[in-house]
Amino acid sequence: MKKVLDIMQKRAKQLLGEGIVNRVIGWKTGEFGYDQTPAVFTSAAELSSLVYDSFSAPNLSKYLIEETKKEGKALVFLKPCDTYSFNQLIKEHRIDREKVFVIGVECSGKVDINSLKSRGAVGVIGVEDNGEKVIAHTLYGDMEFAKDDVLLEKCRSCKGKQHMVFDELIIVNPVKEEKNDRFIGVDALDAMTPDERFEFWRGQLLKCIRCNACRNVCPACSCIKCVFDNQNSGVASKASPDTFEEQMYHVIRAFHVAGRCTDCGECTRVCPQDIPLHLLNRKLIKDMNAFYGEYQAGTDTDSRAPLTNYTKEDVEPNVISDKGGDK
Amino acid sequence: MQVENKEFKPTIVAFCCNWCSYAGADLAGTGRMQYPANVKIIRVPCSCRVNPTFILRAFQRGADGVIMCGCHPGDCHYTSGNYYARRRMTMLFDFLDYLGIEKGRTRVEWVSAAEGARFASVMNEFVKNVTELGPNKRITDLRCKMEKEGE
Amino acid sequence: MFKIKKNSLNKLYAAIAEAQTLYIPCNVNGKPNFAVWGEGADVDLASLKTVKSAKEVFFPQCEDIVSFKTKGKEITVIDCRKESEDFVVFGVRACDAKSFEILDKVFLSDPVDTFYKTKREHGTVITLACSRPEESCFCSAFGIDCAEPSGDVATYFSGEYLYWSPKTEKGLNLTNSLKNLLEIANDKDNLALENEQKNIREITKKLPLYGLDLSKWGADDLLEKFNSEKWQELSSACLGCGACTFVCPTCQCYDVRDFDKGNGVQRYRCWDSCMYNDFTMMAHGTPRPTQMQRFRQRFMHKLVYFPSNNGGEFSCVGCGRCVEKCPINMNIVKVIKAFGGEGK
Amino acid sequence: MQKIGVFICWCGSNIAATVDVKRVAEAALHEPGVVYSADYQYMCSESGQTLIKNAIKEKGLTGVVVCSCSPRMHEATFRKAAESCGLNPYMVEIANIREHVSWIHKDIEEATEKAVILMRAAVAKVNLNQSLTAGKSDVVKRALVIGGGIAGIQTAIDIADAGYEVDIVEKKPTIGGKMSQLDKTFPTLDCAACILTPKMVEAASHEKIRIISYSEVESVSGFVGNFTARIKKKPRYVNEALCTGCGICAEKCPSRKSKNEFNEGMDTRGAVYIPFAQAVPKLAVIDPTACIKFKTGKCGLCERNCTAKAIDFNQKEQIIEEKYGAIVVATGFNPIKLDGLEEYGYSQNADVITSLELERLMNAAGPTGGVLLRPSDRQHPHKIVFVQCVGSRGLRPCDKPYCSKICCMYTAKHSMLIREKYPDTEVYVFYIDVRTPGKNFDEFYRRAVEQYGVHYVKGQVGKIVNDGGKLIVHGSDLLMNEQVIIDADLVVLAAAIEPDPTAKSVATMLTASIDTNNFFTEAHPKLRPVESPTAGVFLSGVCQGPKDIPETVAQASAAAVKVVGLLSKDQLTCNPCVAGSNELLCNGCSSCEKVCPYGAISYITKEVRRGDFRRVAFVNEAVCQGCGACTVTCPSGAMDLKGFTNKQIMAEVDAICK
Amino acid sequence: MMNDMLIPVVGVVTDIRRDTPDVKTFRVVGLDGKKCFEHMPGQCAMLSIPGVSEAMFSITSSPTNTEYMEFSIKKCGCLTDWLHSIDVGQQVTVRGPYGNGFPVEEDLKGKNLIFIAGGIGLAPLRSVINYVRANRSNYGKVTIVYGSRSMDDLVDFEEIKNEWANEKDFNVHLTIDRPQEGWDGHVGFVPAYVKELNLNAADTVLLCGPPIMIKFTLAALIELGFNKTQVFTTMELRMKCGIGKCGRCNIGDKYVCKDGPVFRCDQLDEMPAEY
Repeated sequence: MKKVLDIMQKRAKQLLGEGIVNRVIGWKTGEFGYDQTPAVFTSAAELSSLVYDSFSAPNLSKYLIEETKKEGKALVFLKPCDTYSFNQLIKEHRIDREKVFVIGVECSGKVDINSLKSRGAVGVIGVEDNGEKVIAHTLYGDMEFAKDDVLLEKCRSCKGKQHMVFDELIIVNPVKEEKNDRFIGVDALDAMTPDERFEFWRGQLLKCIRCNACRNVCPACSCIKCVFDNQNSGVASKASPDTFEEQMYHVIRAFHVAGRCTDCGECTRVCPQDIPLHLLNRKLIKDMNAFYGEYQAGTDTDSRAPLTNYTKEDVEPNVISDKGGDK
Repeated sequence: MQVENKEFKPTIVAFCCNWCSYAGADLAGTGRMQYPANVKIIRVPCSCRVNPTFILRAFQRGADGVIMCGCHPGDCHYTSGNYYARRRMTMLFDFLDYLGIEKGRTRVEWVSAAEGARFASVMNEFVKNVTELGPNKRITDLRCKMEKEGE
Repeated sequence: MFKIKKNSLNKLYAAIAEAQTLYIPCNVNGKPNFAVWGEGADVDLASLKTVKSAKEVFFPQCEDIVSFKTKGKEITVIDCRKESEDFVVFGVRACDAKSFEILDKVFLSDPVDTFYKTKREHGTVITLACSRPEESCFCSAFGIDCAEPSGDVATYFSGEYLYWSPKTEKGLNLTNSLKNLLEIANDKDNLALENEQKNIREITKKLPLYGLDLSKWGADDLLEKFNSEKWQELSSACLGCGACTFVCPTCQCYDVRDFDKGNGVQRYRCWDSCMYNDFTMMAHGTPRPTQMQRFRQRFMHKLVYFPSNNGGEFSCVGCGRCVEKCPINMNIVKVIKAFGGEGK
Repeated sequence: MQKIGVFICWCGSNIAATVDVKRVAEAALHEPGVVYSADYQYMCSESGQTLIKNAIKEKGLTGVVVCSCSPRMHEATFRKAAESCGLNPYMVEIANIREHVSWIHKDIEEATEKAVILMRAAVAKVNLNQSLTAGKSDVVKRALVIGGGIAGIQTAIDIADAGYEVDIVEKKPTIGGKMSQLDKTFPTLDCAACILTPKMVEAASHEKIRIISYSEVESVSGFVGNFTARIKKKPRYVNEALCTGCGICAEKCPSRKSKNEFNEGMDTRGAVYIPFAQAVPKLAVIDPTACIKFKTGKCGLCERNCTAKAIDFNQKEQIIEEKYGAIVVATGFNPIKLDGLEEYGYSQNADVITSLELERLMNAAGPTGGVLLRPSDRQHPHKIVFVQCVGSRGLRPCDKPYCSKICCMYTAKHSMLIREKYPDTEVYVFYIDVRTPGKNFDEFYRRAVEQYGVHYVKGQVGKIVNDGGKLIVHGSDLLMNEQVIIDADLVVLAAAIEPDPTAKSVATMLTASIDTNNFFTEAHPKLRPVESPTAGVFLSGVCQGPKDIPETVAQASAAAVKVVGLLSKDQLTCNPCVAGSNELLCNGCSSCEKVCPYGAISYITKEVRRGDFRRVAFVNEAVCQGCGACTVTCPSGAMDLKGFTNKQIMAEVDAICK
Repeated sequence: MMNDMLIPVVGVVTDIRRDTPDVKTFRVVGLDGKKCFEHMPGQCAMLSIPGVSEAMFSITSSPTNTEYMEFSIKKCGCLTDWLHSIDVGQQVTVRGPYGNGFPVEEDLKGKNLIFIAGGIGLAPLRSVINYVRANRSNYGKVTIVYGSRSMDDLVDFEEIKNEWANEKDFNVHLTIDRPQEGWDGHVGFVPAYVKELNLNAADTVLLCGPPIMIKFTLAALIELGFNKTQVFTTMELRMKCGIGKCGRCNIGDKYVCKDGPVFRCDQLDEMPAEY
């Protein structure tokens, strides 16, 4: 990882120096060794605080909406999963591709600090990742975890190690593709009875505090004004005076991003209440794949998404209401 | 409990496209074909005008069932509207089911302008099914519900 | 000073809950949050911080204010306020306890907010000293001693026991009603507890944010800070979400909204966030159109405006929730430091 | 806030008998925005409309709700009334309390309650209505007629006579359609060719008419007044400009095995042929599936013999793109295939023929030169059985549920002609009912029975068995209540007629609707019988439903009048209920463009706020038809549909659910 | 339970007057026919139609009017659109009074007063002007400079012409932006007019109007030798709760709804430029 960072810094300085780009978008170190902040670097000196390690989870694609409105070209570092979001934003004309220099960086999965904490690592003041193990240095002693156990949800269901779009790649140690079934969670819920599902979701959604972090971090939620903020939309709401508001918010949000969601997993990562929001979006992805053929948003910039498309032979909606199971 | 069920008259919102289903409903009227008064029809130009939000809104405000009717696939006045509607509603219904909402509360039927009798029978059946499901408790806004019951 | 065996705590909760509502941190669907205690509740006093702070007990995220009925041109105002019933909030950490004092300055100053007031009057606060402070904690910067929390009753874990120390009349009344469950602590207990507290204070000094310097902040240099160029860089990654605001124990901004129930209008207030782009939106536009301005507002309010109006007191208690919950790890600590408030 | 007037119609007793109209009127006054309500016996009547108009003027109404019959019935009426006194017509909404309430509910309490709710929903909507002004679009002064049968020809001639350009697109090499195959026409018995061919020639020679034969419409885009059609012209392999129609090629063609379509396959033609003597355009056409040159590369006899040098084996398919203001569908009909109707043994017995085949057998230009000879042995038949309603009025899947309308009359014609020409022939007609409603029709039929002694047997045929050249017809005589067995020489089946198979694809192309039998649907079955519900698309002839020739011609002329009425306008008023994008909200993400069936949405870069240039959606209001597909696909809610806005529909939902 | 400032009372609109094409003045009394509450000149009240919205408006009538309160409201948003469509007899909800008001009993007493208003900016000043008229002996000379886009946009034109202009020691100067038929008065923008009028730099100024007009008028006044401490202005901004708690209307550490809306112009300099 250290080597990758060295190359990243070197290359960024070079591109800045040559005037090919006038700023760099990357991750910046924080207070505790795991709290990185996306940042814009404009000079070689500033780049010394650029960081790339097991905690560089934030997807930088969405920042490019604003960045490409500015003068000059920006260098951005994108992990494989981030490139899907990038493509999708290009497709929706939200990013000016000409103004971005994309460097794809290798990724072997990012570590979830909350996972460390929930496994007892209280008072973390530093973390080491040797590829297999993650060692947390805490105020109350060191703790060691298998890396696979403490990966972010989005990394446990990684879409692949290939970058969908890039101008350059920085790959020191090619990461092995590992097969995983990202629909296991959805399947498990599908297998439940409606009553169980209802209990599950009510429990989860009741936690929602409507902080809008999921929406604001979501690269698909790039609306200039969200319907929930628009007093004229008829659905504007801010908090949850009733459980219905949560259902409404999350259902509508899932629908608005349906066919556009690349399953980047940022929503689940940022939720302060750990609501498994990816299970909502992934359900729609699973359904679209099943009903209308495999589709992965963000693999390209010109395909037609399932909900803006049709065939004459599509399944009827009543397959749902008529399908087995009670109610 | 049983007495309560007998009394229960569900609120049903029906979205009907102007060209086929609304005309089909008119034909049901012309033919004096009875169906329960619980069904209230909202006219939309095409089934593709029906935003999933409208359906959620109906449930929020206390609807117990929502049915959407449009032209038969292939017969859309606007060529393709009902094909899009079909995909949207399939996704919505499965999603609501995924959240544990009773799937019997939502339905799509294609009713042509000539199918007055079918319109009536579809409505009869839908109302019957929703009545059996009982009041909508899972996807409704308690504030509206309390207001209704308070009367 | 009283004490009760840890394994008898359920009896204590039950006894409190018998007479009044008991709010206590529980594990609810995987996350610690204050919840109403009931038989079988998964009480979680081990987690240091609930996701939402204890403020929601006094200042709920949503609260009905008044309702209206309209008929033709007529309007009827229905005051749906009720005197709060007595309740207890247990397990409040020192930082959250301090936040109540800050909220009091807002809501109990003239004109009094009656919704808040009635809950404050009827609520008994039982605090809990921290045993294992975490890296995000910086309450000491605000003079808070996490080993010695305020409240109507302060409690402390040590060894097999929870120690119980009533601090106010309200606290004494509650203690009296629980007499049969509480033992009186002896000198040995007191010594053990003092040692425990000493330990905790030692740990506090090792915290990475210990010694966070706030001397550069306060009512002075308002315009200089306001006009600083640093805000732009600090806010550049801010998503404009309200995670920090909604987990914050001292944020108290609210919105007033009307909900049309069909046959009447319910006016309610709900938490709002100055980080939201529609926060100050009016018919004519907004005076804070950029995220930088909104970001600046939040921190200027906590660290400058509030002290300016409240005798130098900051509107932050160093609980560190925002430090943990910010999706992009930008937080008040980084802001404080950026303006010269270096740590140790 | 609006000032709304609510008007409740009794519709005589249609509504008032089941809905307590007074109570609805009373309840209306409690709704927000309602300042006036009234009930009246017939709101649609002159005095009812006056009531509304006066209220608009006197109460200063800004919105009107009429609780009455379906908006499909009188919405236009009430909107016009409102407009006449200065209120924007789109401030009027209808609550349908007849078709959706009084006619389907019996309980007064229940019906009244529902009527109140529907009124409330309409009021809620009107509260959010906004005045809408229709845009204008230019009219292309040219019409397209799809189908060149008598219907298409008549429509085209009438339109052209009014001074507008018309294109007839005919899929066959010649125009003329089914009528050109007929021998004589009922009830006057004049020869079909004699009355049709002058029309065909008139069409061909009309300076305003262009006949695009041997072609099919491939796609249609656009909208009323401004359609664009792509017409695929199949290769004839004969240069139209050079061919003189002399017919030498057809004579010389060595391939002789192709079935002659014009004679219903009862004789053969060459691979290069002219469909029939009076074909228009009179041009040869090469059938590449039969042509030896195409199959083997050798031959070319025709090419060598053509003095005009018109043969062109390299001709390619051609696409003609043309703009039209109006389109007339005249795709006509076909007799149904009889393979499924096994009891008649049509496919097994050469001497079981259809009526259309009989027409050819009796026609002087037919395979037998006009002498009635049965196909199997070319002998004169002495006993002929006609069977009616073959495939019509049936309930089986292979049957059509409707009456084909023309069979009773042409069978009377056939039997009469046969008896006239061959008095030694016995003619039996099996029928279910004889339907003769038409001028001189019943007289005609009675002549067949009384004057010509045709045996009409009320009953059906159960089975036809070939017994050594004789066709044993097993039937029943319902009047005598007995089984009838007739040993016939020839059996003629009055096959049901069905719309041409192209009807379905044409309907899809035009977004016009068809019914379950594939007949085109009228905009209104009684009041707008020659218009399709799709603006600018008109119906002519049997494509709309079974018709005889006079009816077809009448409808053809009626359709022409509608077209002329349309083309006489320089501009059309567009539907104002179109989509519109709120630039302040639009992300320019292109979702809406993808689902628009009309290509009405494009993107422009615009300075939305000062210094803020953005890509935003732009709706061409003349092209938008107002379906609303875009509104749902728009995540930011920027796209909305005028007249059916998100807020309006949600207000209706709220009103219904509260 | 004690009253809560968030809970409004019902008022009835008893009169609606159209002042300009987009300004109407509404007269509001309580259900008992009396004023809903007492106020000071320059204070505001929250008006609301439940289900539509609630917003802050300055009270344009003078506290000395014992019968009713008046609000001059410009049509500019959801609630104001609604208010402009109502008829007499419509009930609204009212709560207040909010804000500090003009210091009529302190700083303004005994002074010569100059009122400078642009457009709808006259609304809050009208309350003070009529208060001064009612307590005429407490104040010195009064100069009123009022400008609008056009003749039709002059709010309370009849009252100005018929009452204020005839008041003793009242000087009324009206101006409109562009020449107009039927207007024989001054034409030009307010800041320029202020300079032309050569106002006495010893007097106290009450200034209200659109931000751009305030900015230039203030500059003009300073040019004439006025000190910012002599100029009071009012800003009705983004108020929601009206009681300094909801956190919306602060400019720096000042809350418009509590510390304002009336500020002395020198105070504004100490506040961040975020309004």
